[in-house]
Amino acid sequence: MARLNIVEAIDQALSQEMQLDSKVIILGEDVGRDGGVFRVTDGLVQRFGEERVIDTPLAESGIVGMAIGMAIAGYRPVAEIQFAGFAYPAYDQLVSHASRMRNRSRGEFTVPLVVRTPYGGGIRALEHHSESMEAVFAHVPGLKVVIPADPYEAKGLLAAAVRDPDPVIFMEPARIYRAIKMEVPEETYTLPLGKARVVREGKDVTAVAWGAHVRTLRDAAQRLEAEGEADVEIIDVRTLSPFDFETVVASVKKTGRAVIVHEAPRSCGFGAEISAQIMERAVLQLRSPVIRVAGFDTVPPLAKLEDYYQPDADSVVEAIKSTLKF
Amino acid sequence: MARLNIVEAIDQALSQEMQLDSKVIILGEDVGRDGGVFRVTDGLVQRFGEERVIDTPLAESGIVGMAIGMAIAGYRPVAEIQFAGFAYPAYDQLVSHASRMRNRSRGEFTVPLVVRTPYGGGIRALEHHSESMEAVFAHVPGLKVVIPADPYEAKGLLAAAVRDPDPVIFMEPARIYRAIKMEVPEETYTLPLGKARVVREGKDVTAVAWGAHVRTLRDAAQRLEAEGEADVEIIDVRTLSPFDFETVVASVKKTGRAVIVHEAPRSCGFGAEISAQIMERAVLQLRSPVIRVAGFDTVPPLAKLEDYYQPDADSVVEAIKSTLKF
Amino acid sequence: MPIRPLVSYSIERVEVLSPEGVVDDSLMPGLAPEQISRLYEYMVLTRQFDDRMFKLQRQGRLGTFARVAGQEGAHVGAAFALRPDDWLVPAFRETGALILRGLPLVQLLQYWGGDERGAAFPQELRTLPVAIPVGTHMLHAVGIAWAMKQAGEQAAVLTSFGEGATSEGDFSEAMNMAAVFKVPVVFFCQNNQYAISVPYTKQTASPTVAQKALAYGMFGVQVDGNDVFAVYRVAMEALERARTGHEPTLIEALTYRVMDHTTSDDAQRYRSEEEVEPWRQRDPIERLGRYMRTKGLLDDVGAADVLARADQKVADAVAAFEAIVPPGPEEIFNHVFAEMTPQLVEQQAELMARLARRR
Amino acid sequence: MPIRPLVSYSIERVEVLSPEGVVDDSLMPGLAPEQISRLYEYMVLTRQFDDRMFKLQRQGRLGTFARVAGQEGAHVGAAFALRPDDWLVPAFRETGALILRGLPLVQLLQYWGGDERGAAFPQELRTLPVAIPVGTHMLHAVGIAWAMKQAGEQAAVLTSFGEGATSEGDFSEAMNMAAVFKVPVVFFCQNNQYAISVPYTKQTASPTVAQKALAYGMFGVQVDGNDVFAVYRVAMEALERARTGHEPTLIEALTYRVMDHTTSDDAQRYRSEEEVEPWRQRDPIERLGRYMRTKGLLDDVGAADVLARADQKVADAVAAFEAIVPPGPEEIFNHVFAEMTPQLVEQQAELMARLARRR
Ligand SMILES: Cc1ncc(C[n+]2csc(CCOP(=O)(O)OP(=O)(O)O)c2C)c(N)n1
Ligand SMILES: Cc1ncc(C[n+]2csc(CCOP(=O)(O)OP(=O)(O)O)c2C)c(N)n1
Ligand SMILES: [Mg+2]
Ligand SMILES: [Mg+2]
Repeated sequence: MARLNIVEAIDQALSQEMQLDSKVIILGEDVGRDGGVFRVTDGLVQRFGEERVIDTPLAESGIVGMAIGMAIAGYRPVAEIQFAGFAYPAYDQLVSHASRMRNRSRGEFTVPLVVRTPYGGGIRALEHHSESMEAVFAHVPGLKVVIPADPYEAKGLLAAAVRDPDPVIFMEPARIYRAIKMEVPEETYTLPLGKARVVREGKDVTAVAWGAHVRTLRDAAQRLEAEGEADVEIIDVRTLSPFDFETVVASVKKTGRAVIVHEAPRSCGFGAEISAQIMERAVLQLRSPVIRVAGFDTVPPLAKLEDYYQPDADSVVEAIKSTLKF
Repeated sequence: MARLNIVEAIDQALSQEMQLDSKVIILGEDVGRDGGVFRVTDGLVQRFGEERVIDTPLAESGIVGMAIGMAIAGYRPVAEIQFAGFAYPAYDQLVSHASRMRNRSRGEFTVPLVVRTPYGGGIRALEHHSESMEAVFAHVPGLKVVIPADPYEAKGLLAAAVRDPDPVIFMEPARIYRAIKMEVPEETYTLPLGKARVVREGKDVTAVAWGAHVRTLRDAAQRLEAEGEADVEIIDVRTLSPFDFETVVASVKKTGRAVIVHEAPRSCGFGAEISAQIMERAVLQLRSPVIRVAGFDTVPPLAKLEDYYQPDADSVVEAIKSTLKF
Repeated sequence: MPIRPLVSYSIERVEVLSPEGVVDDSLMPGLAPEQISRLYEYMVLTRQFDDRMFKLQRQGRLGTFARVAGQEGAHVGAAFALRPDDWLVPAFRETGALILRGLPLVQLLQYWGGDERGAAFPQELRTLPVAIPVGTHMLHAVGIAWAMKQAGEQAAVLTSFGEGATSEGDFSEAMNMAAVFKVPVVFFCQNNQYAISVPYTKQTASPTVAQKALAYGMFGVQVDGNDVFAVYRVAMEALERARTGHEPTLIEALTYRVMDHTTSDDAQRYRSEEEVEPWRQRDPIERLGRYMRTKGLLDDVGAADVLARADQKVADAVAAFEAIVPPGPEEIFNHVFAEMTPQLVEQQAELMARLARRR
Repeated sequence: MPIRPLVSYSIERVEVLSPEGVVDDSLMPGLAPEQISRLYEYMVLTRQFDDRMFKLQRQGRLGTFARVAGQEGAHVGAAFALRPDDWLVPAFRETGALILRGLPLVQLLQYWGGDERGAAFPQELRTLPVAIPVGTHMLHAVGIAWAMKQAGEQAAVLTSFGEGATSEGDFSEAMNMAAVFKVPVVFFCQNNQYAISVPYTKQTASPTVAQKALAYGMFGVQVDGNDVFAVYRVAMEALERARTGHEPTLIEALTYRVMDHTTSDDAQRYRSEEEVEPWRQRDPIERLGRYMRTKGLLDDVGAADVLARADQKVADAVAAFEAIVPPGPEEIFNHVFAEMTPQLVEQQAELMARLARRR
């Protein structure tokens, strides 16, 4: 076991999956010699050659559309979109084709495709580099949406995504790409898609997040524990679609309280879906209303104002306290 | 006053707005000589000429992108996307530019653009012609999303959209384009964006919908009234973004029950947002959990199976009864 | 030094069979008489099927569909150049090509009748289902071609589309990627001069579709789309260049949509009968028939026989179509993913229970 | 009849000023000595500003940005041909053009420093803010050009972008629409031969960017992008054709990105110093300087003076930049819509209250 960050864990997962299955190939802008702008594909072109690690022209719809064809013809493409903010041109290919080729053809043609993309703010980036639009993928029938929260998850979930027979949007929290290092097994392993993870057990309140904000929850939980204010159960959603409502609902039934955290705009974000599910499945067990701590219904601000936009441990602590005082 | 259907009401609104403001122009595929595939722009090119009613090449991103430029330069383009299922190629222009030019430039440049598009199923159409993806627009900061439910609303809301200083996605329920005829004032009028409408007052349960499913609610309400089962308050959302939570919440506080109906896939649909808002603002007044009657998390089926997919009065009646029995 | 030419191009047009039915022997592709008869039979079958589909649609037994009558020379000619291990990635106006690929007529009826099982084109036919969103599917062809090259297969992909599709950004991205990656794909444009109501001149200011290839460093050529021999020849050559040299090609088959856009359209709203009429005279089936008659490959009896056999096939398909048991509602959920998610399981159970209650 | 040419094209390349500083008089655009000096001054100012921005970035006082050093001949030359009532619709590597349009240096610093107020380009400059999503903004230029034509203005739009942008579908849609609608727009491509790490040959198989115009029935031309006179000449002619004849043009200014892609990039990962070095020799500012010296428009003293004045302007801008009071958090909500929605009012109040509690 080595201590890896998320970038390294994904790089390793890709390398191992390519090693295991010659049908796995990588394509995207700057994924080759450059190793990707975040270095996630570092070393892969050297190891597997330009035939399997393909620098593409600058065309996101083209990348995904071509990858759909590769997948139909038996390959397992892992397409990189350089930032989630540049995935919109590929939205049509994802919604109109990747997600429905199986259904359209009643299983004759399938699209085992992974689209990897860094997402989220907190990296002091230019406009369009801080997008967090997981909800617009999670709403699409036929797409899976997976978001790891740490290097161990990143490796295991990506391996599972690559082996999955259906299209998976794999969103990588750019903000913590290098911020968390942890022991990651050298050998390959998969983590099941569609299963949330209880990161920390607690009895007072259920806190739900994904990606970078699982860490925000940890910070908040530690603080609340230290202050003796609350024992927080943390759930890392891992897979937004299919969403593991069972794990979340079971927790909420136990704690009677829930706080959902995401940095996407509040309105119609994935937090709404979780809240609605709790409403439908556990409202009688609630001791206070489910609260969303979310990004504002604004464009993510540029660097100077960015910190005000992101949910942080402070706002989560406040929200949790308010549910306890309700 | 004449009795108009939705198609005629929109045609009239467009004609009047063009008459009032020479900066209003129309562009899209087949909007000219053909009058649009649904005849919504019938007669406009004859009246206003090819300079103001523009048949474009087949390119949705191009239509919206070009319209953004027109709007920046002082025009008020009303772009038609032939079916909502073909709006995805334009999603990038809408999200990356239309919705944020004002914010980006701190108000120096603005995009008073309307994108009209028929949406929804029930018309026995080909694949991609039954899409109901309002939620993926409602999640985007800086876009307004408006959906009329009858001819009167269609005319008044469209006029308001055309005069609005910001981009509006105006989604027209294709299923009821010609199904409802009603008296529509000849003179121009606007209905406020951002305001829901109480279509029918009732004391037992709040039923919320938009577009074609306001009619579904009426049918259900009538049946429940006839059966003496329930007095249903119906709310027609009209504007999904900005969402008029006040009207909905006030109603739920009164009735203690809510059923939300939409035909978009259930997961992460706009119903989730409404449910979450009720959770946040009125949970204490609830007598039973908020229920969503929605499309399945599947691709809308083709004609043979389509009827099973759409929420109908039967399923709404069942849902309402279940909230009453809770 | 100052102003100097960097690159020069010209775009050619290929014609083999004149409207009167006379071929240019120097260009005539090598087709055995038996092959020519088969071509003719497929074109007639396509025409008769199209006609019958139209009637079924008018009777409410099929949904909206796009007629192909008058364009058989283009898409049947091109598909005739395909081998079984080539792929076809079609749009929605290639009925004849789908028939040639071996797709049962009944399945086409099923599809246009609103039953997804009709789009379950058997994998081994290497023919993707109809693509409704205009311009989007050519990228899939590029990806499939990439895969074939990577796998070392000596085969190619033909992807067909209308001239309207060339205005979509995805067309450009597909062309560019095909040329950059040198994949064995042939872009086959049926330029029928209309995209619903929008005529060619409003679609693009380019005098030809063929020259759009130049933007990508690709080879482009125009062919008379009502001349099945020219189309076949050009497609065959392009496919061969693709299979052996991994050279993509853009073919423009210039034809005309003599029919309404689809069964939902009324072309009289936007074009005159005078414009259409001359194109009716250029009917590709009649043109081929004329040639075959001069060559002794067809006579009145033979023509009637071809027609009768086509009609019989169509009648059989319609009978089979009418016997199909409609899909069950549980089907809605079964093909979203390889395995149903808990949500889908739940929703399926909910629907089935609701239906049971109503019964 | 058979195979006959339909259309023929050739693409030309324009050069006016040789690397040694000698002009072809027959092609030299009409520029008064004073104009040439201004051109030079703007190019030097751009260079010095770019350099200083780089240092500020390295000190953490600016965020990621794209350097333009070495490309001043291209985008400054083109922008010099614009009139005040023309529009500029830029990408992100046109610092010199923005300066020429009258944008205060301090505002550029503010923008790249992560403050939206920096992108509040005053309306009257008719210059849109930087467009980060590659290839998307040319459509806006087409729409603006349409509006100008419709309004009867005798003015044009110049939109600039890199060669990488030509691979995006939106580029193709913009080109096509511009040509179909005959709007006064000039597409100006700075082909610096790299899109981050992707070299030109992996971006497109087309030998030139200029010939991409042929796909749209548009006029295309290549120009030496390090030759400011040639660029100016070609841009001026294209703009004039646009203003008077509503004829769009695609200009390819062939240059080279001698710098890293942005301050986040390390070009050594993907290209060698040997490849870069010859291009450093083709520096557009030095080339212009050579010409000016032979014509007596510049000497050592003058050159030093230009440099000093540029540095002073840059220093003043930096000082002004450092004095800017950061935007307040309430600003996040103020520009989403003309009027704040109830949601935004609520969220703004929530944030301000939270900040007040923490204080
Ligand atoms: C992306 C998209 N936009 C719009 C439509 C609606 N539509 C269907 S066919 C068509 C015209 C297609 O023209 P062309 O590509 O020339 O093909 P043809 O119908 O002439 O065969 C349009 C606009 C669509 N199916 N997809
Ligand atoms: C749609 C989109 N995809 C990807 C990116 C990331 N990106 C920024 S600049 C760039 C390369 C641009 O190359 P080119 O158009 O040649 O312009 P240059 O940087 O060379 O000036 C890329 C891939 C982006 N900004 N937008
Ligand atoms: Mg056509
Ligand atoms: Mg470049």
